[in-house]
Amino acid sequence: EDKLRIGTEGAYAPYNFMNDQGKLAGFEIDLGNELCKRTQMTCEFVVNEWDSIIPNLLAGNYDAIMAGMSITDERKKSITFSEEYKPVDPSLYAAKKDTQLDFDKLEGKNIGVQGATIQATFVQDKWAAKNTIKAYEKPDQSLADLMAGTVDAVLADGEFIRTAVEGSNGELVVIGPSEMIGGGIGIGMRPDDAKLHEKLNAALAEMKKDGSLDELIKTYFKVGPFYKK
Amino acid sequence: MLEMLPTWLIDWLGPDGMANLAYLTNGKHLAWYASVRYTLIAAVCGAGLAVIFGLLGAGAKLSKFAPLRWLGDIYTTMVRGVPDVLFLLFFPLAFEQGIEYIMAKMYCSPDAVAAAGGVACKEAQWFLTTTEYLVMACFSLGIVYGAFAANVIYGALKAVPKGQLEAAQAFGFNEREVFWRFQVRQMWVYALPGLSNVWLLLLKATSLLSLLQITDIVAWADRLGAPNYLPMAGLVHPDWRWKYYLVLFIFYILLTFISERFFGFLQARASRGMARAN
Amino acid sequence: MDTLLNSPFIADLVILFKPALYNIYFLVAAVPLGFVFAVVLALAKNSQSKLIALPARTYIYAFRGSPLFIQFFMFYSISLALNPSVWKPLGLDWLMLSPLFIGPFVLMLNTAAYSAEIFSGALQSVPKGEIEAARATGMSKKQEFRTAIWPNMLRLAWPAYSNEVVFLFHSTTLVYFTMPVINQQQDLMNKAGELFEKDYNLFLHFSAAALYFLVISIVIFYICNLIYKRLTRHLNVDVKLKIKPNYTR
Amino acid sequence: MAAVLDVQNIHKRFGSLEVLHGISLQAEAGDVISLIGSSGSGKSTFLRCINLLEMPDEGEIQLAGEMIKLKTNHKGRRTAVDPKQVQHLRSRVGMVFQQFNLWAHLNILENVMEAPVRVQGVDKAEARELALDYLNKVGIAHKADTYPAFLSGGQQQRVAIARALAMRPDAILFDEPTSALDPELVGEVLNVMRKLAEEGMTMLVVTHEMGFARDVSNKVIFLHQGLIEEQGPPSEVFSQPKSERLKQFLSNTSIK
Amino acid sequence: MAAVLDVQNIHKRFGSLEVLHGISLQAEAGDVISLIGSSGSGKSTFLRCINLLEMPDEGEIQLAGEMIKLKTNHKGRRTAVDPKQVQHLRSRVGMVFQQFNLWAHLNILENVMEAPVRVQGVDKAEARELALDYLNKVGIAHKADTYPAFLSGGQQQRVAIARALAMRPDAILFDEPTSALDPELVGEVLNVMRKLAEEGMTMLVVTHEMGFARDVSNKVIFLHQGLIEEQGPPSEVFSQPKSERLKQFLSNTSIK
Ligand SMILES: Nc1ncnc2c1ncn2[C@@H]1O[C@H](COP(=O)(O)OP(=O)(O)OP(=O)(O)O)[C@@H](O)[C@H]1O
Ligand SMILES: Nc1ncnc2c1ncn2[C@@H]1O[C@H](COP(=O)(O)OP(=O)(O)OP(=O)(O)O)[C@@H](O)[C@H]1O
Ligand SMILES: [Mg+2]
Ligand SMILES: [Mg+2]
Repeated sequence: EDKLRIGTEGAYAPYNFMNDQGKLAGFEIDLGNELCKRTQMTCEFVVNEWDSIIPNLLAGNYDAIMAGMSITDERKKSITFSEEYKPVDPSLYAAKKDTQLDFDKLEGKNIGVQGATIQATFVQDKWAAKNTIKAYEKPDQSLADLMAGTVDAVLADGEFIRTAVEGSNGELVVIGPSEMIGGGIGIGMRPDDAKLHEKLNAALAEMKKDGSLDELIKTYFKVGPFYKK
Repeated sequence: MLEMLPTWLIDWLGPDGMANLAYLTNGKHLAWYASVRYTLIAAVCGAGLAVIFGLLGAGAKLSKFAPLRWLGDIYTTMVRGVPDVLFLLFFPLAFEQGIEYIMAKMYCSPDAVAAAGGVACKEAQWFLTTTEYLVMACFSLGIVYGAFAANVIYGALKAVPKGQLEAAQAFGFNEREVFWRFQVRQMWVYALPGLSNVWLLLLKATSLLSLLQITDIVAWADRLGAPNYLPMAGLVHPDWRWKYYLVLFIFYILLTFISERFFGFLQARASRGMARAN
Repeated sequence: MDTLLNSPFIADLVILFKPALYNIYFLVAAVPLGFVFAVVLALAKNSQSKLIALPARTYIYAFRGSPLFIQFFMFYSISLALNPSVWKPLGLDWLMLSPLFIGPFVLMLNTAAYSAEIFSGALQSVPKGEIEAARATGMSKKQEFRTAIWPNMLRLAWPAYSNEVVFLFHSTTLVYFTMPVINQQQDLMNKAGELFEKDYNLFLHFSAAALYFLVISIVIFYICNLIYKRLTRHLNVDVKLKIKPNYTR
Repeated sequence: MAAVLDVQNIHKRFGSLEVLHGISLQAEAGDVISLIGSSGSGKSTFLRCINLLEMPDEGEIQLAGEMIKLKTNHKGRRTAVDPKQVQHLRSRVGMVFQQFNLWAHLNILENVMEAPVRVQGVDKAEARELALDYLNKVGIAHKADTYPAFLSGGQQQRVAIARALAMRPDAILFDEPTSALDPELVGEVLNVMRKLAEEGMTMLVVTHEMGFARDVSNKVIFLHQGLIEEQGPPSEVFSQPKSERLKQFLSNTSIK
Repeated sequence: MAAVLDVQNIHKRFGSLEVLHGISLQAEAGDVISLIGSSGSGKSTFLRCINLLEMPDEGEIQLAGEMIKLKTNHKGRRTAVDPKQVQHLRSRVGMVFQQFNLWAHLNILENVMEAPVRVQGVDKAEARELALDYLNKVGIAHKADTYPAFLSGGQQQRVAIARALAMRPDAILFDEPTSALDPELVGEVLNVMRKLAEEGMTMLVVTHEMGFARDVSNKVIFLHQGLIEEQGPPSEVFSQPKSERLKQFLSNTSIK
């Protein structure tokens, strides 16, 4: 009966992406639909640019964000998060095969990242002093530039990187350390939306308990991590 | 769906051709082709509004009432010093904020506003879909290019020979009739070349729709061309964006070409009888 | 005074100062080469030989007939596609994919087309008598150009060209709508957008950016007007440039 | 007999330049009055004051016994008390311009129908018939569908006369109706005017065609520097000019 | 004595219109030849063919014994075998135009210096001195710093003559040098030309000034429809014209 509008990006496989039918698909789409079913709401996904995904939530163009968004203190200043629906997964670097990068003393390299993400903040702090940081509007663009060789490495969410490496036919490899950043991925909501907050948390807890969330994670992420061992 | 094609065509295309055809007609591509409507709607509605704003602006510039004249001058001058892109982004946002501000005044208690962190409370929030964004894009284009059009129309109104208007006056037409039935009617011939330029300008500005949250041809081209590494998400391919942008590049050149033809035709129509006989 | 300095508007102006330099850089980097290329294109367009005129015409039509926004996207993605096979082996990748290069480069290609149209119009209105007088004294084509064509063409084209430069400056806003932001390199629109996304104060940030554009536009125009005064000092009339929107991207 | 048109003491200034210094004129029904004078003497201005295309700074205008009410507004400008009355006056007085001023976007027939239909509210079909009648009268009905730009100057001027006639005016003002015409086209327009005069139309004609002034009009007025220097029947004015200025003016002008 | 300029059998067509049907002319050093004829007879075209501003379709041009080599290109157009030779010819033959055609952005002095410096490679200081000499000769040295737009037509034409002289040409061609001038300015230019003639400059003058043609030139050529209809010393041509056409032409022209 109630309507739930969910903002997403549609360019962050396997979390959310456009399939060949031109439809939104991915882990978060399935999860969102399941949550709606359990809370007796009708779901509607709204595609929005990453840049303005939080402003548009606050402006009321949708009620929730499910876009692979990590829970951070910085973001908590403007929005609230549900309980996480995907455990912390370390961020990974991808590079082209045969790339030699010494992550102990990285210097003069180009590092690509999507703008306004936790990875962007992290890379800025850790590498900006001696390296060049390129911030992209869309995660796809960072991969395109990586393949074309304009950046030496891209830092992004672990699963996003694994998917790309797997699909790249050996062109890309995972490289360097895993970076433990962020606090898992949660649903972003407006701070005043306490009722929705409660409902979604309850549904999430239920899904964690009955293992259906792990099922979904397995479908899209294979290697986990999972909530039940 | 492709099975419905005649067999000779299937044979002629061969398996590779059929695969390409299948790729080019998948849902994502069809959505891309369909998104051309946003571009065309924005261009046509924007142009219509631009002409209306242009007439209003030119009217204001011609007004006997000084403040109105200043308003007209400011309006027509604004696009000369500040980029059109800035206005194109500004107006929809301002419009949305304006409406929400008014609605917040009407529906929100001060507590609710405070709770929402200074922005409008839930009741006042305005849900924008592509339709609303498109309407606002039309208005933005209309306002910005209306300023250009106002300059053109102002010049054209002044280019109408005074004798034509005096003759109308001398026959007892009142001021309003003289303006609308003679000055405005004859203005078009002088305005068309300039308006044609404004139209081409506006047409090219429709490429900016994606900046206004509209999934237009540019946004789709970017998505289609972006590299994909997930078989679940469809054909796995590297970065193909330049091909899609090349298509857009040609698309706009064709639109320009057609527009020029069309305006040539209009000009010939409008100046029928008004051309010099020799 | 203190409150004025602390006002958010002034704070914005301070923040936006560096980004404004990027817009200015894009303009300054694009204009000189664009000017030279435009003159070449204009001469080619007016050439007797079809073989030379046709490519020039096509180029001008294509660049004037399509949006600059698309041109940016297209050239960036083409350059990207060429990187593995061309730029990288040549060791040019740091240059060919930098917005600081591609930005002015595409702007240059674009302004060349628009300016060429202006110059070619001016070329056609160069007083024929002056050209014949040069020819009649035995000047070669090159000398004829120098003595009779160039000065006249420049003077005739200048008012429209000045407008073109102002509108080119406005077009620099599109660079970072289409290309990645490297380190802290941001232009006015990009920075204003970022500021807006922090506090949604549209009027504050956008008008601060608009003020920069306005002031710089006026300065550009002032400089163009000084040049125009000089270009027309031999005329028996007093002239002044007028900002008027012309056929732009 | 009451005057169709009674104009008293018209003064007109453009800025500091006083162009008309007080001119009066009465025209009775059927009068054909020629206004002559050298260039800049104020002939056009006077004519334009009569149907208020220029607002006279002083003076009174009365048409068919109806006085046009003028007032001075707060800026010191002369304006009409009632714009409707001015429009009505104008619809009662036809005007033919030197530059024809046919409406370029309307064809010949539409040019003639426009004012009767829109201003006088004549029924369209009726206006059409009327228009064709008048076009016939000036000998140009066969061009009814043509746009003005495709006609010669003489043809255009004849249409302009038909346009004025179609309003069935009390009087028609002509401002040098033939001076924009090539010499070989002047005759056709003068002939039409001559015919009108014979039919009893009240006409005020500014002209440089002394032959026409002498043969057709029953009164000639010689303007000089914004004043009437001399007036009378053409026989007197042309054969026994009294003032030096008129003598000089006539000596510079060949009467064909 | 060899001719400075020897032009043989010049033909010129514009599209299908044949403007010159074969014109020949020899000028010896010191000759002053006037070309007269009605408008459209081809005078300007002939003059422009001599220094190849128009390419003749047939015919030969020889300057100081040097033959200009022309060929027909694959498109059937006449062009120079060696563009350098054409430029050299032009630098040896001065030209003065009806519309002066001074370079508007250069001041008077620069106008006169430009060609010697750029074409003949004369040293700048030397060219300057020379230019001032010639400006003096045409009586306009005091305006050396002025731009052409600030001079009267007569002054501009005198500068144009100085500009031609500064190349120290073998001959100067004049194309109606006074017809764009107000009548009161014609004299000053003709006087300069008269002086040049007296000093022995070889001149070819297209002119409508019959007085000048009669008094100053030693030969007059009458062109009619692209052909030389009559030629000879001015005394003969003007007092005993043989052809009907010349008689008619002269009767329409007042000799001052
Ligand atoms: N709108 C105007 N503003 C200022 N001065 C004007 C205006 N109209 C006319 N004049 C001046 O008024 C004087 C009379 O002009 P008017 O046109 O009435 O002369 P005219 O007798 O019709 O001459 P013509 O035979 O040349 O038509 C002239 O000196 C003219 O310059
Ligand atoms: N570039 C051209 N193209 C076509 N026709 C031309 C061209 N130049 C001249 N003509 C034609 O050639 C004929 C001769 O022209 P020319 O200018 O030589 O006459 P002219 O004797 O100098 O006359 P005028 O005394 O009027 O200057 C004219 O009929 C003219 O129309
Ligand atoms: Mg007049
Ligand atoms: Mg000539």
